[in-house]
Order: sequence, then C-alpha cells, then structure tokens
Amino acid sequence: MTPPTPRARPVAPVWLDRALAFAGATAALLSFGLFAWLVWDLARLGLPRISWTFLTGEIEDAGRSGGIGPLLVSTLLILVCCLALVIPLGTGCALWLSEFVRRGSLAARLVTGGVDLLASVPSIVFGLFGMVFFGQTLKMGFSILSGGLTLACMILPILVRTTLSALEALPADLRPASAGLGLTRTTSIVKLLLPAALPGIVVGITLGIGRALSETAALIFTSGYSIRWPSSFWDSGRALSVHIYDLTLNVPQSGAMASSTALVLLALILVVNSAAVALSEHWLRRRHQTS
Amino acid sequence: MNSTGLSRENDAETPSSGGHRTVAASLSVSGLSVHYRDFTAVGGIDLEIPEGEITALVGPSGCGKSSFLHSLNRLTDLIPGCRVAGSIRLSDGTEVTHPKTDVLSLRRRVGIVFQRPNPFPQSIRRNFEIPLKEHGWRKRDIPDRMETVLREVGLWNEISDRLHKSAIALSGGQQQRLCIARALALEPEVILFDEPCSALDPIASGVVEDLIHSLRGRLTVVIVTHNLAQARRIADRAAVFWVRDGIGTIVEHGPAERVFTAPSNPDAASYLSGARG
Amino acid sequence: MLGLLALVAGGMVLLIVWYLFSNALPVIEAGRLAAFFTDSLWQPRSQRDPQFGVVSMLVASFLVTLLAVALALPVGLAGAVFHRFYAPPVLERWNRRMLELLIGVPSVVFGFWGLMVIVPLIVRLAPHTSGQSLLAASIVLGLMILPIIALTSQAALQAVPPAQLQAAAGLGMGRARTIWSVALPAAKGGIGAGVLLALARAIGETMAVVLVCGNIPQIPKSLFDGIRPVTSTIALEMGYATASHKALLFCAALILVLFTALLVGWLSFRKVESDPGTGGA
Amino acid sequence: MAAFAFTACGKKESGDVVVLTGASTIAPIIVDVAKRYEEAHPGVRIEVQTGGTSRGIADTLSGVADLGMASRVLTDEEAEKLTAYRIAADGVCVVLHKDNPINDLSKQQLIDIYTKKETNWSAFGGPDATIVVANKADGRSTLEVFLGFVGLDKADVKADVVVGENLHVINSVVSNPNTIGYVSIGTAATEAQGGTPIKLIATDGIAATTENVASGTFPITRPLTIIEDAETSPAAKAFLDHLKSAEINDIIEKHFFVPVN
Repeated sequence: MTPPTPRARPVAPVWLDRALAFAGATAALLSFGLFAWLVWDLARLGLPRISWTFLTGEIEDAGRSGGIGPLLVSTLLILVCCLALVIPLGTGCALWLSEFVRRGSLAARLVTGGVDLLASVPSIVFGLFGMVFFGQTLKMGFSILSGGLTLACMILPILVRTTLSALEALPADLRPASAGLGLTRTTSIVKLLLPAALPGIVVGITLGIGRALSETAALIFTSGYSIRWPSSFWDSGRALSVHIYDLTLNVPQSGAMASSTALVLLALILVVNSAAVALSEHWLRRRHQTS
Repeated sequence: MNSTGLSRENDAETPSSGGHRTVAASLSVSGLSVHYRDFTAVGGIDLEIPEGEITALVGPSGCGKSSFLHSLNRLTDLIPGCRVAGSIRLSDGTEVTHPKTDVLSLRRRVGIVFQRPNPFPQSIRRNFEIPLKEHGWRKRDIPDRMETVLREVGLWNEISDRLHKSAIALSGGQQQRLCIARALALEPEVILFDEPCSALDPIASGVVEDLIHSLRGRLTVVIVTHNLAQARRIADRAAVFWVRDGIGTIVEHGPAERVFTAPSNPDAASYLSGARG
Repeated sequence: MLGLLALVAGGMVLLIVWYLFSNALPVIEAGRLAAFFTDSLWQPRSQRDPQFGVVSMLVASFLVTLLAVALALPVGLAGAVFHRFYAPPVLERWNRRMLELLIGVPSVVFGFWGLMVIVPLIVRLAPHTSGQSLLAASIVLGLMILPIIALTSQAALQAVPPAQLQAAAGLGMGRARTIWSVALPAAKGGIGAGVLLALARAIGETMAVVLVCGNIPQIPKSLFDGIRPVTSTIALEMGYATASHKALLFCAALILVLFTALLVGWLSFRKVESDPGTGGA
Repeated sequence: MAAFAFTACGKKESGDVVVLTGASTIAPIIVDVAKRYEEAHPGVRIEVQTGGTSRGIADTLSGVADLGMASRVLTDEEAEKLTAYRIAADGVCVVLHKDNPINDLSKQQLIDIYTKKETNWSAFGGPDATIVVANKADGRSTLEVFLGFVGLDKADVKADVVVGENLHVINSVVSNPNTIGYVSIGTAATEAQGGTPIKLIATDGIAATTENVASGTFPITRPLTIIEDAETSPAAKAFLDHLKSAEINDIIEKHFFVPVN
C-alpha cells in the first residue's frame, strides 16, 4: 500500500517558482546590462583622459582640455551646504510626522501632501525659484550657498519619505518600551528611535546625494557657471553635472571630456555614499560598544 | 484512523463536517543534532513521538527545544548557517532530514504554530486561501474547509461575519486560534506548537490549551512549553531538555505521568520540582 | 520645534507655487488662461496666430510618465524580488551599490546616451520616423526611474516582518506563493511610495527627456510620434523667452504642478484609504 | 569650514566684480576672455553665468548682471533700454549626415523641405528615405535668422523634431541619418573636423565656411552681442571696451566664430 498521504495532488507549483526566478534574474540582468552598457560607453571615451592633472587642474579651452579641479571642490561644497540643511530639516519633518501627529490627521496629510508635491516640481522650476528666492530675495547671489540650498529643497521629499518609512518600520513596541523606562520623548527619539532608524535614513541620504550630484537644471541658475577655485560658500562655482551638461550640449568636440567628467562624478558618488554608510556604521558600532 | 485510503478520495469532493479524516503520523528521531555554524545547539537526541499523542518538550530557556522543534519540519532551513544532522523518520518512512525530501509537502504534513500569533495582515479569508491554494485545494472547496476548521477552533461564531476584514484586527487569542485553524486547514498529520500560549493572557491561554488538548487522538502534537502545569495537564508524553557540556539534549523522556512524578535524572528532577532553571 | 521644521518642509511647495503664480500673473490677468486649454497648438511667438494650447503637453507629460513607470516597475520590482529572495546576499549588496550609482548619473548623460543609442535602434524599427519619440522618451525615463523603484522596492521587501515569512514557511508554502501572496502584499505600501516618488521624478524630469522626445507639441497617435512634455517646453524656451513668453511658460509650469498635485493627492489619498489595517502586525 | 564661510561673508565691493549672464553660446568665449583679462588686471573679477539670452537681458535690466550676452537681435521694446555691441558673427548652415549624397540646397528647396512639400530625399537626388525635419525651438536666434532667410513664419514650418542646443541638432543628425537641421557654423565645423559624421551644406551655392561668413557672402548669419543698460559700472565699461576690441579675436576664432572688430 502506498504511504498514507491524504492529498495526492502536487503541492507548490514548481513552475511558478521557476518562472519567478527566471523573470527576476532576467530583470536583474537587464538592469545590470543597461547600466554596464552606459558605463562602458562612458569609460571607453572617458577613461583614457583621467589622470591626476585632470582631477586637480583647471579648465582649459572651455573644457576641451585641462582638468576639473575647481569643479570638484565646488561640487563638494554645494553638497555640504545641501546636506547641512536637508538632513535636519528632513529628519525633523519625518520625526514630527511619525512621532508627534496622528497618522492620517489633517496636519500630517497636509505636510506629507506638500512634501510629495514638492517631489514632482520640475527641477528647472527649482532652479528658477532658487535663483529668485535664495539668489535675489535672500541676497545670496550666484553662489554655492544658494545652489546647495536649492538642491536641499529639491531632495527634501526623498529624505522625508525614506526616513518616514524607516521610522514606521520600527517595531511598534519600541515606543511603549522606552516610555515604560521613563525616558522622555526627546531621549527616546535621540537615543532609541533615530539610531534604530539610522540605516533607513542613510539609504535616504545616499539616494539624495545621488540625486543632488546629478542635478543640472536647478544648479545652472543658482550656483552658476564660474570655473574659478571657490574661496567661500558665497562664490559661484560650477558643479560637475553642470559642466557635463555644458560640454555635452554647448561645447563642440568635448565628448570625451564630458565622459571623463561623468566617470569622475560616478566615482565621487561612490566615495561619498560609501563614506555615509561607513560613518553611520561606525557610529552605530561605537554606540553599541559604549552602551 | 485507518480508513485513510477511502477518505482521501472523498476529501476534495466533500471536505465539510467531521474533520476526523486526517491521519496522524508518528515521528522517530535518532542521533539528531542542530548546528549553527560552529556552534552546536542541540545534540544526541533520540526520541520516539507516537502518533495521536501529545508530547510536551520542557526545559529551561536556551536549551534547544525550539531548535529541535523547528528541525522537525525543516524550518531550520530558513536560518542561514543552520545545519541538521541525524535522522527524523515519519511513520510512512519519509526521512525528514534527507535533502531530497519535498520540504513543502513535509511542512503541510507537519504543521507549526508559533509563539506569537502571525496571521498575514490580510483578510481572514485570504489567510486560508493563500496556503490552501498552494497545496492544491480547489477554490470552491476553500470556504467549506475554512468554516470547518474555524468551527473546530471555536472561532466561527465569533468572526463569521467579518471574514473579509483584516486578521490583525482580531484579539491576540483569536489571532492564535486563527493560526491554529490555518495550520489545521492543511490536514496535517503532526502539528508542532512553539510556546503557543506564552504571548497570550491567561483566559485566551486557557482556550488555546483546551483546543490543543482536543486535538489529541486525531493528530500527533508536539508542544514546547515553559508552563509545567500546562504540560502536566495536557501531555501524554514528556521530554526534558537540559544543557550538558554546552549542548542541549534530552535528559529524561517517557510517559508524562512518570516523567513528572518520578524523574530519574537529577537535573530533570530539580527542574521539574521548580528548584532550578 | 519639529513642527516648525515640518511646516517649513510642507510649506516649501506653497512658496514655489506662489512664485510660479506671481510670474504667471500677467497671463492670468490678461484673461488668457482659458486659451491654454482651448487652443490646439503651441506657438506662443507666432506673429500671425499666437496659440498657447497646453493640453497636448500635459497629455505628453503624463503619458510618458505612465509609460516609463510601466516599463520600470516590472523590471525594478522583479529585480528586487530576485535580489531579496533568490540571489546570494553578496549580489544584493553589489546590486544596491550599482543602483545608488545609477541614481547619480546626470540626466543629460541619460538623455545623450538615449539619443545616440536608443534613438538609432528605434529608427531601425520604424525607418520613416525621426526616432525621437514617445517610445524613446519612455525608455530613457524608465531607465532613469528604474533605480528609484528598484531600491525602494528592495527596501520595502526587506522590511517585511520575518514572522510573516516564517508563517508562510510553516504552512509549507513555496517561495513563489510566499512572495506573491505574503511578501508583496506586505511590501505594497513601501513599493507604492517608491512608485509615487518615481512618478514625481518622471513628471519633473527635464534634461533627459528634451533630448529624445522630439519636442513636437501634439497628442501622439503612436509610440513613434514625437511628443513635448511641459518641462521640455520650459527647458527649450525659458532661456530665450521675452517677458510675455516667459509668463506663458510660468503659467504652463503652474498648470503642470497643479495637475500633478491633483494626481499625487488622489494617489496618496487612495493609499491612505486602502490600507488602514496593515500598519499594525 | 564655517569660519571660512563667514570671513568671506561680506561680499566683495561690486566695483571690481563684473557679472555677465546670458546666452550659452557666448558664455564659453567670455570665460576664456575673462581668464586672460583677470590675469592682466589683478583685482578685477569677471563672473560669467549662462541661462540663455533672455536671462541676460532680464538680469542686465534688473541690475543682477552688469553686462548681458545675447545671441539674438533685441526686440524694439528691449532696445529702448539696452544697447547691444557685436563682438562676433556666426553663420547658420544646414547640416546633413555624411552619408547623405546631397551637397547643396537652394532656398526654395529648403522651403519645400521645411513646409513638407517634399518629404523624400529622392526628390533632391538623394536616397529613397523620408526626410526628418529638425527645427529649432521658439526664441532661439538660429531659428529666427533661418526663418528670416527662407521667409517662413514659425507656423508654416512642419517639423518632425524640435531641438534646442546646436549640439542637439548635430547629434540628432548623427543618430538618424535622414535628418536635416541647421546650426551655428562654428559648432558644425568643429564637430565635422573632429570626425563627427556630418557635413555642412552649401546654401544657394555658397559654401558654409567661417571665411564666407567673415567676407559677408554667406547669406545666413547672426550676431553675437554684449548688451549694457544705462548704468554700467566703470569696471564693466572697461571690460566691455576690451570685448569690443580686436584683442579678443584670437579667442573668438579658437571657438570657431567670426571676429567683427
């Protein structure tokens, strides 16, 4: 007699799993392939030009030769300004939404709605707005400062959204637990919630960094076109992405330099993102050791 | 319990009423050990789990009861780096630990209910549809099957009017009974309980305990519990886990009556008398 | 204090809308707003017959966005599922690095690459067209938002409570059904938020689209027709517009933002309505 | 970092800073000019910003910029408040793909093509392929001078592709060999020399070269101008005089434009 299995029908259609695995692998391969294609195209043209002098030199002949040194510095300074504003603003807003107001309340809905809408404002509008608001109304002129602040407005939604979902994904009993220990809300936020949500926040920051460093339209009108070594946040300084745009569409016979600059930009993103991740991990580890 | 061959044909056609058509299976464990990377959590386990009886696994925290329990239906596969050695044999000869064993049908035959109720955060109905469909139930048979098991766990009258509502809106005790019903719906032969009452209030806990007790005879039940009184009340057989040389193992097992009243192992004796652990 | 930050964050968009509005005011005061919806052509500087039809551009903006999401969502989501449930963890980590990098590729690089690589392919497919088309723009835009969708989906799948996956395993459910019936429903909210983010990014994208969409202000009849989203018009014309032309462009931008507000509002409202239960678990 | 920001907080006196904004075609020239000018005049800073001709006009009027760069002719209204100075000339020529056998198109042929009276290259002795018409976006000076030359209103032109920047036109031709477009001669010549598969087409038999633009024989040209309003600072005036002089001609030629002073 056959072993007594009450249900003879085969369980768990294996083909479905196979199909899903196949579709997933195809999709993963496709996105990797497209990315590799894009980077390969950049590298083929741009890699031979990259050298130490390229990284540190000044722009010559409208960008057809020379380097991108001042632009690297300007780009980093713009990023510093941007992050200095957007991190407190974004996490603060997300904290308020997740810890201080009821989910679905009118206030929360208005703020999230406003933030979501901000995400869909065309970047060129940010540029025009930043030029008038930061540049003229707040008298920052064409400067790294006004470029950074404009970018901050632009990536704010990314940070708020990711931080918010990181906070919402925290175990629900973390809050009563900290309240049960008699911690004040501030202590509980600073010592418990933020560290726990930090990996999620860092994801948001890395996304924001990528978006900020790749932005062109918002920066042409704010941080500007100057190729001088910046000496302060009040100087105008051309960002790498603006330079790539200018080379691609404005300076004939500079395709190779545009590719080199794009490669440097990618490398920069890699470095900055890794630094952000490493910094957060280091910080978390130190907390774990001391507490 | 031996009319299985007949009832099998009938299952798909008339899945309603009764519920006494499932087969219980016995489990025979020998030389079993569970390793997490370099660390051995459980070792040297030999245990007979007879069909249709309730076997309680007791012992202090961290002695490997849960690891052992999860190895019985290969849930240990989910843990990266976890390795199980030894033999677990179902009464039909299926070797649980064999790599070629169909894990999914194994888990249907050896169901599990966890410490924390874990219904899917979807409608109550979906909680049954998802696993039943996976195991080949026809769509039109599902409502009857769901009603049968919900009646068995005594939930039908409480929730039959909100089957389309989210399962996580139920109380903790209701959620746990839903999870038991969900496991029963698959007509398992063995059902494992991993401290099923420890996350519940005393009243809900009592209801669940009675429910488990009612499964006796129809199904083979293995229950991990910290509640010795509970184990005494419901178990036919008991096994006491203890950590020896850093490795969890069974130091005493046999009929519950004997294990609880006259343990031969000193560690087991002191644990059961409440002195240690 | 935090409320103040939230107020600033939420109010920023009002400031921008006000800025657009005040610049579009000359058009609105002149009572020419209606022409935006009744004119069929966009030729603001024609001496003979100035027209300000913005409908075809709005259609283009939303159509190209929709298509881009339709292209990127399956690929991004399937990729995320693959990396979460099938691939070894190392691969997942590398993939995430790659996607983060992809987000940082300037849009003009995507646009230029699309023009030199995608457009010729499309010309081969449809030899009598320019190749700069709805299809080209959708592909380029899809590629641009792919990393956003993939990353947010991956994060959402990562956040599915392990207890639920354990429950599924305990019920003997296979990987496919677990993914389909348990993980994806649980990650729905996070994926939706990612799609919303991608949607917004796509509607607002300028520099990449302008290079591959053909910039013909018309309602496309096929995938190979050129289109002109609102943002392209602004990018093409803002730098060279005279005062009155400028006001028209600001007005077009304002209309786009308001329409997007309706869309975003509707989508997030629906989201709040449809998942009141899933918060707990 | 903060200290360094604040020490530089007091913005430099506007006297020795000259801000120019405007046309992206002119900006790269002025950047090069400015670099040399700053070396010769220590203490003077030239800030160059782009954003398009109309931004240059608006910024000059509002005082944000001292001088503007304009690549189109000012409207009458604008000319009331602003003065434009030509610093260079640029020709606008028709470009085709290198593989297209056609080398010369007359004004009438261009009209036929741009109004879609003729839609196949075979009508002009080319291959049997649909002509893809690339037109420039509203407001671009190349559009205005080209339409002025062929005598068409914007509404008459039936384009398959509308493009903005010159290099966008050229790359459109590269990516689809059936495309016809028109661009700045300087840009097209540089690209063709550099190996990009395009060619500059003679118009009414006159070859599209910078020499022909300089001599005035090439029919389609546009001026590259610097604009100022009534209140120009002395430093800006000095820089403007430099721009109007022949001293910058080598830089203009290096950018493949035609000096006029």
